[in-house]
Amino acid sequence: MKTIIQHLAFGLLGLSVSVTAVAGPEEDRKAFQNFYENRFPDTPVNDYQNGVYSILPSAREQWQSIEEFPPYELSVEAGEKLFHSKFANGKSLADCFGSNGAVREKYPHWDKARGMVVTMERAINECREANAEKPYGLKKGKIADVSAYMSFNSRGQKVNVVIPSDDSRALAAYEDGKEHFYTKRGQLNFACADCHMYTAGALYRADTTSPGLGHATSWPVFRSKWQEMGTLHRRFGGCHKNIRANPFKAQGSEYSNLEYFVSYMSNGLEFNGPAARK
Amino acid sequence: MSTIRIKAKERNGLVSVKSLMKHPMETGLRKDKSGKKIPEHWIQDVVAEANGNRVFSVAFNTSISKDPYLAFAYTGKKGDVLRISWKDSAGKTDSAETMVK
Amino acid sequence: MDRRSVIKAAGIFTAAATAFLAMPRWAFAAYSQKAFKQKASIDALQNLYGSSATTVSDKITLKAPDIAENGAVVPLEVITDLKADSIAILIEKNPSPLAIKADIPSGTQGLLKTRCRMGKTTNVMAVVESGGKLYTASKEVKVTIGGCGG
Amino acid sequence: MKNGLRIIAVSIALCSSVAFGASNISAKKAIDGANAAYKQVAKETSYQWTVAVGAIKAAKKAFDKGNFTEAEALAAKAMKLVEATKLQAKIESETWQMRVPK
Repeated sequence: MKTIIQHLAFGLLGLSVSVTAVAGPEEDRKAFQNFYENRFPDTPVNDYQNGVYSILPSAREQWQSIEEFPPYELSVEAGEKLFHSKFANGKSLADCFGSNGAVREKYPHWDKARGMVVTMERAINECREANAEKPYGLKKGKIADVSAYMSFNSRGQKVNVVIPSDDSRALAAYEDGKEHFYTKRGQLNFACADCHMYTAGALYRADTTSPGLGHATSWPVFRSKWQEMGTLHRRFGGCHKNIRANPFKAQGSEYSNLEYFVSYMSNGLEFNGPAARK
Repeated sequence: MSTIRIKAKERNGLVSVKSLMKHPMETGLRKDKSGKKIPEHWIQDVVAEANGNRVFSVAFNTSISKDPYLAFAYTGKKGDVLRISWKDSAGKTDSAETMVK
Repeated sequence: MDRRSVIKAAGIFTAAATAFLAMPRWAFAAYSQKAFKQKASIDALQNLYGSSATTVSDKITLKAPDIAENGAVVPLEVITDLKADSIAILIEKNPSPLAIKADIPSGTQGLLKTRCRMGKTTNVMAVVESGGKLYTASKEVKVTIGGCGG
Repeated sequence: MKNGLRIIAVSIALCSSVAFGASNISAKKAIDGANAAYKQVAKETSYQWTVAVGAIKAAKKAFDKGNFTEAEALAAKAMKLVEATKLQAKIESETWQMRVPK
């Protein structure tokens, strides 16, 4: 089993024969989590879901004070309404996702039939389209509201991304996301890993970067900067623009695979979205 | 639906009230995409009543954040009917009521 | 989480309430346009209270961050042991410093929490009116702009 | 003396801009070249820099205003950014794995 994965990984990465063994996703995840445990020994693992606040006490106080009455609650309410409102054909999102949409733990997942990663936001829109409704925009507004409602009802579920071993394309998607995380991009020449791993917690101008562990657990997010809700892929795009790289399309294969990888790295952590961030 | 959300909880004779009011709170300093100034538009007054008695009132400037948050505490009990109302610079008003838990 | 049920309960109540509510039974206070438009803290105080004579008091706690995460949403909290008649917050470097003034009837705690905007690093002053006198506590809040999040 | 040199340098620069100044043909060629190179790198590597897009757009704008020298200079700048993008993609494809924690 393991040798198959190793074999595939070799092929995918285009490596010639090497003496060092190539790690599979599970080894990757352990090494990833170990890295943060060593870097931030005072942060309990289940606190990384709180983003930068898991390592920045001064900001944490302000965040907790925002959480007393978080602005995303209005979005959860709006999402609840949308979730239960009837489509023209009399059905609703509840027909796809159950009475309260508490299905966060199922996403992102590998869809073998189509050979692609399916995120929760994609699934929401596909449910609409299957019922002859127009899909929502992908970065903010209604998609974020519905996602906020479903995530809220899913709080406490554990991240449990599976890379099925019977489909080599799933591992390829994971590896694609992994490569994305570790490659430098943009004129500023930063990889995700540069800011959110090797210098996580350091100041970039006036901002402290958050640890990459827990990155995908708390979405959608009400960002003070946006003064509204946004999806994870909206944030990915913002990050890329910051380093002067062209952002990829929300829900395209690049960001979906990146979400697949980042979520896998957070396996075992709790989903606690929606959240408030600076 | 009201623009006002209220959470009110009693503990040891003290009712803690938290409220969030959906409002743009335009400062008059912001510009829209075409570069035109967006006129100021903000909540000026907020009044809170418990069973019809005023327990808190407040006046805002434009420097209060968008979707204003307000928290206070008064001497009261479970079952109090708490009503919060606002009036903005355009003369609009809104109210909401909740039962203290 | 019972937050869920709280939201739901609040939703039901507010929806039912707005149907027949328009105005509070208690009239809104006469809004002090003049005090809120003043460009200097001292003038705002003069307009608001008819005096700008203040005394620093250790019976007032002003909770404000050392460094604001985002100048658009800075959480502020004033708590006082004084018998407060009103609590005001002034953000000195804002175009018009007076941000908020709360009237505190007897039976209500000397407590005020809100979220404010700050354009730049500034001194923040809490003013508590008690027995006809003004007491204050101050704190500097740094506002930084720029970076990946800002 | 120093001033004299400077004057000479400036006049040479001025002369050359007259003598070898960009025409609408050479400017257009430079812009099209940068644009094509940008698209090719994007297609082949998925690496795209916003600053390269910005320089191409600025070059087109200058071109439309008839500032061919400026347009050509901006297109050349864009080309350099595209070359750098290409180099980044090449280096990264060979080295990214060094960043994966073991």
